[in-house]
Amino acid sequence: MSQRHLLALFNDFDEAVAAISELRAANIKGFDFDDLILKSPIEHPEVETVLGDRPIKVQWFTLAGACMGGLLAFTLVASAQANFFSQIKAGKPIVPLPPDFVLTYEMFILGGVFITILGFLICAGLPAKRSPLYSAKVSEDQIGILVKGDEAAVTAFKAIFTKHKALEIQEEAGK
Amino acid sequence: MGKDIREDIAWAQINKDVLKSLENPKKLYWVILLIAIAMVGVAVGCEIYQYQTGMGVSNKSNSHVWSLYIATFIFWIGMSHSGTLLSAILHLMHADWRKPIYRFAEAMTTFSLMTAGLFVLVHLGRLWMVYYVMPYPNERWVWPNFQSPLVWDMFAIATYLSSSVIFLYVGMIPDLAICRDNIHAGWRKKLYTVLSLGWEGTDRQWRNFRITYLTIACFLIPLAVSVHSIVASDFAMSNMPGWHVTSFPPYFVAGALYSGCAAIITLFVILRYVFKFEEYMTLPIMRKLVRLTFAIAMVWTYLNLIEFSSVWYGHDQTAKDQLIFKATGPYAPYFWAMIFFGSILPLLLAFKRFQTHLPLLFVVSIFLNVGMWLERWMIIGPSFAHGHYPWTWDHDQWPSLVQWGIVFGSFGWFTLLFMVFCKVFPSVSMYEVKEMVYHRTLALKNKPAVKGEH
Amino acid sequence: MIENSFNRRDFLKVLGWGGATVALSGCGNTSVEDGREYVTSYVETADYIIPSIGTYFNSTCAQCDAGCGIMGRVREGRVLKLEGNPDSPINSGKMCGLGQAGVQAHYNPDRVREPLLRNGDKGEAITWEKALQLVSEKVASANPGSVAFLTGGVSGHVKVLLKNYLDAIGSDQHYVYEAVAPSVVRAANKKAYGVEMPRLRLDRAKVVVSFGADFLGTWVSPVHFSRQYAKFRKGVNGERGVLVQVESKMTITGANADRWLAIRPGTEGILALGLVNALSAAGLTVPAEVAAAVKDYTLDRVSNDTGVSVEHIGKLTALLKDRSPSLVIAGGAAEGYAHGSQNAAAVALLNQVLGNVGKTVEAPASMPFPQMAPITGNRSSLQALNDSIAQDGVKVLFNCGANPIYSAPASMNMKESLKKVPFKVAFAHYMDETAMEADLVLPLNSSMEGWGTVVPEYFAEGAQLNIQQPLMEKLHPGTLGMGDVLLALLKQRRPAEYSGYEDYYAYLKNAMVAIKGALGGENEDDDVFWDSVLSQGVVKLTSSSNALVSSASAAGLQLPPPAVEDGTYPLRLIPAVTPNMRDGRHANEPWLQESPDPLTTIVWDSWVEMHPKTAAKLGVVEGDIVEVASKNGAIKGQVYVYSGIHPDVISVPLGYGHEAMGRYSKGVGANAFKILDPVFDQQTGELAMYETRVKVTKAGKRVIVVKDEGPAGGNQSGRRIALRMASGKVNLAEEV
Amino acid sequence: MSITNLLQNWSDFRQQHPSDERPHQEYKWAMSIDLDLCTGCNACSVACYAENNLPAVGKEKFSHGHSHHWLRIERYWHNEDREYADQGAQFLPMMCQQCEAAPCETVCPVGATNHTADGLNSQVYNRCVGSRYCNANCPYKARYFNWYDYPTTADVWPAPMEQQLNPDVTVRGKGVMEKCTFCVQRLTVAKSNARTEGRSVHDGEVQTACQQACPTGAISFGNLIDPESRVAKQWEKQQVKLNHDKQAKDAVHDGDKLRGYRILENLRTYPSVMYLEQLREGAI
Amino acid sequence: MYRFLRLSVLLVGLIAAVGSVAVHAAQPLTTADDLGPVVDQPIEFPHDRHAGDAAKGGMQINCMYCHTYARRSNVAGIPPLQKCIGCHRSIESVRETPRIKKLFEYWEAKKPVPWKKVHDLPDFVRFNHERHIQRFVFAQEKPVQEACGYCHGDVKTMTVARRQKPLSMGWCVSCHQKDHPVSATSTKTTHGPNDCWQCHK
Repeated sequence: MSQRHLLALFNDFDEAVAAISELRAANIKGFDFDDLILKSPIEHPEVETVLGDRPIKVQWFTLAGACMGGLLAFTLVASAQANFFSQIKAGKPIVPLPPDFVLTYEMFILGGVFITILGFLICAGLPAKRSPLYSAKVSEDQIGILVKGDEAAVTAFKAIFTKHKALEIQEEAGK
Repeated sequence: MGKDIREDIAWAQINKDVLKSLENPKKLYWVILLIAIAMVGVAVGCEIYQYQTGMGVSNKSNSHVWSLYIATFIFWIGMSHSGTLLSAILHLMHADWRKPIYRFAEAMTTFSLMTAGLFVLVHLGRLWMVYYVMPYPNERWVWPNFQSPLVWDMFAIATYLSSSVIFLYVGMIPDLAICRDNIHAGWRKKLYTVLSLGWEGTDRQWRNFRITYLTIACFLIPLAVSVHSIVASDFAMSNMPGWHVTSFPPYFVAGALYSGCAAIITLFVILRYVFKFEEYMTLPIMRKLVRLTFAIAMVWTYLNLIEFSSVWYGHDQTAKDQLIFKATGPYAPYFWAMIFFGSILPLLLAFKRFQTHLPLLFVVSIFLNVGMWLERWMIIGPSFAHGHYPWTWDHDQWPSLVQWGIVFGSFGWFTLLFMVFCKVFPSVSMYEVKEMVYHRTLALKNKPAVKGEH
Repeated sequence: MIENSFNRRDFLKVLGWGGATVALSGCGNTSVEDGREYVTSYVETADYIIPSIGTYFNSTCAQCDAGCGIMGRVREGRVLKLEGNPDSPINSGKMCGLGQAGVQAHYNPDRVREPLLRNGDKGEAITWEKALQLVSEKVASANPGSVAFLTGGVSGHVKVLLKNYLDAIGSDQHYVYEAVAPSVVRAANKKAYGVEMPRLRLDRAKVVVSFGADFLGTWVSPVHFSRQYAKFRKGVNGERGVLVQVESKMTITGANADRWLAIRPGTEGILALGLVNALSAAGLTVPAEVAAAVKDYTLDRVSNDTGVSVEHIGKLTALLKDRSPSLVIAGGAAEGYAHGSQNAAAVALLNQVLGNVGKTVEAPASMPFPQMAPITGNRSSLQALNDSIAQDGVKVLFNCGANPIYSAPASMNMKESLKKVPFKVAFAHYMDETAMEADLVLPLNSSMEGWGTVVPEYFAEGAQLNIQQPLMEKLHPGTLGMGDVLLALLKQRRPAEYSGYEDYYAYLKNAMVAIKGALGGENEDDDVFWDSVLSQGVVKLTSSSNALVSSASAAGLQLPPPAVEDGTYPLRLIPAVTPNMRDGRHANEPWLQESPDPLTTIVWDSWVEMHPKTAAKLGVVEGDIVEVASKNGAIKGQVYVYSGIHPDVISVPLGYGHEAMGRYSKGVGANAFKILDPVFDQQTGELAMYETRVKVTKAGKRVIVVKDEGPAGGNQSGRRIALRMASGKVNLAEEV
Repeated sequence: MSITNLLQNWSDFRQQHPSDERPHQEYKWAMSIDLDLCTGCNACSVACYAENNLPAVGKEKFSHGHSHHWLRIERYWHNEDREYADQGAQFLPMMCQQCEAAPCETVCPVGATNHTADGLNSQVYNRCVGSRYCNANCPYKARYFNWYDYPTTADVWPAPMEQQLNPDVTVRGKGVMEKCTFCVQRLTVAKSNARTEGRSVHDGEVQTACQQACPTGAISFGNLIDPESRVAKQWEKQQVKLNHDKQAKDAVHDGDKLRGYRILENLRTYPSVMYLEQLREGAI
Repeated sequence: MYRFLRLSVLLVGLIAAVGSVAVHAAQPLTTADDLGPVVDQPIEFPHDRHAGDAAKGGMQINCMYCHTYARRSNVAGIPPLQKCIGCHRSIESVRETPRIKKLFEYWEAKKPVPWKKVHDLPDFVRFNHERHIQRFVFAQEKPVQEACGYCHGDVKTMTVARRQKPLSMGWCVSCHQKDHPVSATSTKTTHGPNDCWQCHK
């Protein structure tokens, strides 16, 4: 059964939220609430209350990256210092801890930052192809709600969107 | 007192205003760009000459092995710190006034780091062997010396540069999407399309974006502090009198923030004028910035005094001799100029009427940076001239034109990068200004009665 | 050590020297570079020549007349470095910087490489055959008596050949000139002790008082005296020797003295006699005649005349009386005056009074082969040449090892004088000022390429004969040894006697083998003897020595009162002989130019040294360019101010200011020889070097003096770097 | 470089130096210089030029502080405002002090300078990138930088002068730091010869160029480990301990009978060169 | 939806793979017959003829018979022309071959043969043949050709020698790192020196 996308644009954020709550409550057949995507020009953390629990996992990447970076740095640096050419320098030990900790620290951060970014790209699904329906307005000042549902659900969507003063409703062409 | 950003400004207007700065440049832009290129040309010429002839043409000596290159290196590293400060710390503290100005501050961070990095290369006697410093498995089976503060520097700066580029870029993704949506042809379109990674402002993207941005900001603050304290360790770890001082790392960090803030003021004035950003880079923001600068100036002055007095009061006669030499010897004019520009001149910033006087601030901020540059030179020059070993003192060693040429050119290089950035990327964060406006509107809605000055 | 089967002279025939791979790019980013360089490849070789291992050959240093034994390190056919020959009694394996720089004389890029014949202003390269032919013609066409040789100090077999050549042509005109030589002291010593230069035993003395003899730096045999100085300082039973230096301008010896006494110039003799008087008053037995002669030299008068404080004279008297034996030496600063002979005689008298003769002043060994003994040079000989030229007595002049146009005072007008000689031949190493004027320039081998024997001017122990042998193949095929040239010339004159010798080497070997009995090889096979001589480098000769005159006599001692100040020329000029430059003949060796002067640390330039008081009076500071003008000329130089000089005196180093010679010396500094006043020692007729009166005026802008010391000067700013303590606190006998 | 190596030899890698527990094994090259014998004649310095391929840089470059004398003679005055320098000067030969804990070593980014097993401070020219940090950190300023490419500079080694260059010592190109090596090329040869004969180097078997030239024998050089060597005896006699930064004798008030000291010892560099104080007679 | 997870994993994997290849490539232990360039020598000297196995027509001359300096000097050296002639004077059978004729031409002109270095280390490296020969040939009693061959390759099969080993620093170290017995009979082992100045001058 083919699915269709529908994008509604709102001027007012509150209306958009209301639309979402209604979509959720309406329990439309052929529409999975998780397929609803909110698009906004700025971040709206408030919307989470209506969108439900969508977990963030970036911080685990950060933790892993930082630990790995630090650990790897220390091991690599220390074992590089302890190679065959290990030479005494200025009476300091071959594997001197303060310098190694400095490097560990730096690499801890670098690992953290890099893997965080990796995590961000993975979790946010970036880089991504553009979704089937997108309006440049969304990056300007309007709120967009993108839903995906069976042909049958389209009318229900439209009704809800119109009710909440959607400025525009775009439909996927063809198919 | 100028007006602050209007809460009722149309978001579309924000887009329009900022995107205008990306439009075809005017004549003045080209003039500046050409001047910058010419400056870089001078520096490249000097460097080629130095590379082929030998480091001797920069007129350093065996007792005076470092000079302006390292001083300017620290200067640029220092300059880079305020971008991070403004952006990361104020972001964590939810100080929303940072929003219109942090983007160019971060760009400044990145570009001054890129400038600083060049000085490391310019400074090397055997530039063509620079890869020896990199830790990579090689056919010689040897590694760099991880004990050396220079290697820490390399790690720290590489980390800082990559992290701040990432920070700058991540923070720019939503704006790049705006650019992508509004520019419809040419290489820019492709560029923005690629760089915006298909950003659509979905809730999932925003959610992860928020946490990522916050995390990197958290990382950047200790990183920035560590970078400049490691640069300070280049000196503090050594046994040179006048360098071997415990207060060097914080002193360097304070100095870095100070020169960075001063540079932000300078660029603020320039951008506000050139791109007509009066609407966003407002005077109240400037006032906050100036107050911040003043505070840091005083911290710096304090640390400077601490350094001097600990040398003076301590029992290391060698360091004391050197301090006296700095203040009375051939370097005295520069030393006192540094004190004047660094500690006396910023007192002007304490006066309310000067805090929004842009022409004055422009001039003062440039002088503050001159002072801060002198500070770095005063760390290098006189120390080498008057070290541990009296026989090798060397009071007559002044940098040659080659050195000045390269230092001069570095400003051109920075300007060049910055100018190009301003035309290619939005130098005011559109989505965050929108956020700022949105939150203020919300606040107004909720508590209409309170309407303070800021 | 040398194999007979192997031709000694070919030992260095290596595949070019390029085969030895001169590494000029040692620090490139190079890895393995196959097939680009050549392997060191020999045709034949001796067992002891191993690639990459240095072989040492003994020879003799030719940088000055002291005759130190050297070992040249030879590797892959190149001589790399000179080291002292431990078997040479003169230097016992040690060397000075001047000697070390010998390799730079050898490898110098400015050496003359082929015979040059004057053609207008230019030299035209000709072959040796043609050159010798020309010489032969010129000599033949001249009146036999009008052929003259002007040389520096010569000794050994070259001297013999030279003598024979002059005999062969029937001339007696051999002039030996050295610009800086202790000729007055020699003459005075001859009078006082009966020998020109007694053997000085610093190592036995407990006190050494030197009247301006820079024996650690430049005087007679500095390396030998430095060896002795070390023993003197360590002392017998740990009693450290005390050195007192009396002079108007500090020398390096003065810089090492326990007490450096700045004396009014020219009053050295007065102080010496004053000391005699004081010693006599202190109870030392002094012959009545002497005591009577010196009784006018009271403490106050002497102090007044010399500027040395009564306290120091007293202390010095006590020291000399208490610590015996002592040694008093008269050197350049004492002899350089019109009454220089008197000064030197007064100093000798002091030695005799102190009873040092026979203890620390010993009779020198005599040379058993007087025909090889060195002829020492002086300036009056040059004067004689000048006179001879003026009387048209010189038609052909050979010049070797002397550079009078550079080093004779302007008043002698040597350049013009030499122009009168129709044919001048210069044996030259460099195109120096005198060679530039020559009609024919014959390039000589360096001392590292040629054969020779050298008799040192000052014997450290017994008499000795030094061997000079090649340390490498000739660098330039167009050069020849002095011995070879003389031999060739002699072959023209006395073919019967000399045509049997293929070259100077053959002559030398033959001559040495002929006297092997006297050289301690009477029982040896000729070749064995010869090889052992070559491998030792030094042949010790059995010799006798005569007793010295030890009785003191003040007869004929006439010391003038201190000189009166000249209003127009208020200052005295001391032309300083520095350890690096000496008389300037090695000015083209860059190591010596780059080696800082020990006292001022100045490099690559000359300077005008003065006391802070003088500087204040003249209103100048360090780096000011001043003009130093005497009646005979003026030079310019940078001022250096320090307190190692008497305020009545300024000093300019000798050896700089060459107008020719080469890239490292030409135009560096100013030539102080030029402005010396023609004042002569009354007894010997030698130039009184320290008698020049000058005035100093500011001339030009201030420059930064290029020197090694930093702005702190000799100040340590309270840091514990160079420490000093009183000698009484240390027991040297306990030290290792 | 493996983690097992790291773990197994951890205590070795954590060893501080110099320490009593782990002295040098076979050789510890050291020097002592008697300042009472040094006459400042510069023979050592010129010998060093000859041995170690040092360029004579010329006046212009010398004036810019680009001199290359690995061994320089310093001349100090002790005449505090007296009219004459009437106690003479004090000469001090200063070269790399081959510190046991050399400040230059830690700071080199590429590890071009290290402490060798023989107690020398090595400088590997080809590893050097020319950051000059080592000299910045050297309290004695005994390191010299190749500010120009001397091998190709006019009049530094014009033909045939380059033939004098010692093939045992690298000719340094531009941008490289260099310093006194204690004539390591000679030490290597001596050690190799001794090794072939199955012994260790005798005292006096190897001399540095400066020691060899010094006319007064002010410089002695040898193996500090060998108790029979002159240097070891001198150090012992003067009660100067290699691994102390404050000598016990300095605390004793009447300890001034000993004149051995090391320069700037308080910086904890543990130099390998001991100087003996200059003496001056009080009776005159 | 999480397809970019794959991309990232791929990226990480790629970096790791490249890295490990790099590390592996950095093990400079490769040897190859044609590692060094062909060096044109004035006389095409047949090492195989002189040192090769008897079975293959060689004369099995000890390397150090000609390269006599190896045991007592830094360099192995080239024999003086004298030495070549010493033997070849009495070997009439090959006297008229072009190479020997050339050899005698040099001898008669008293000119050394300009042999080129085949194993030429950079000028800042000090390699001591004596130490290696003393250790491996005299102390450990290894066959000469094996000991020399470790660095010089299988010279006895070549005519003009050609470099077969990398002679890079890491290559040197790969052997220095190993524990070698101090003598043929001893069980005590030591590794090569790791001191910079041992090899860098």
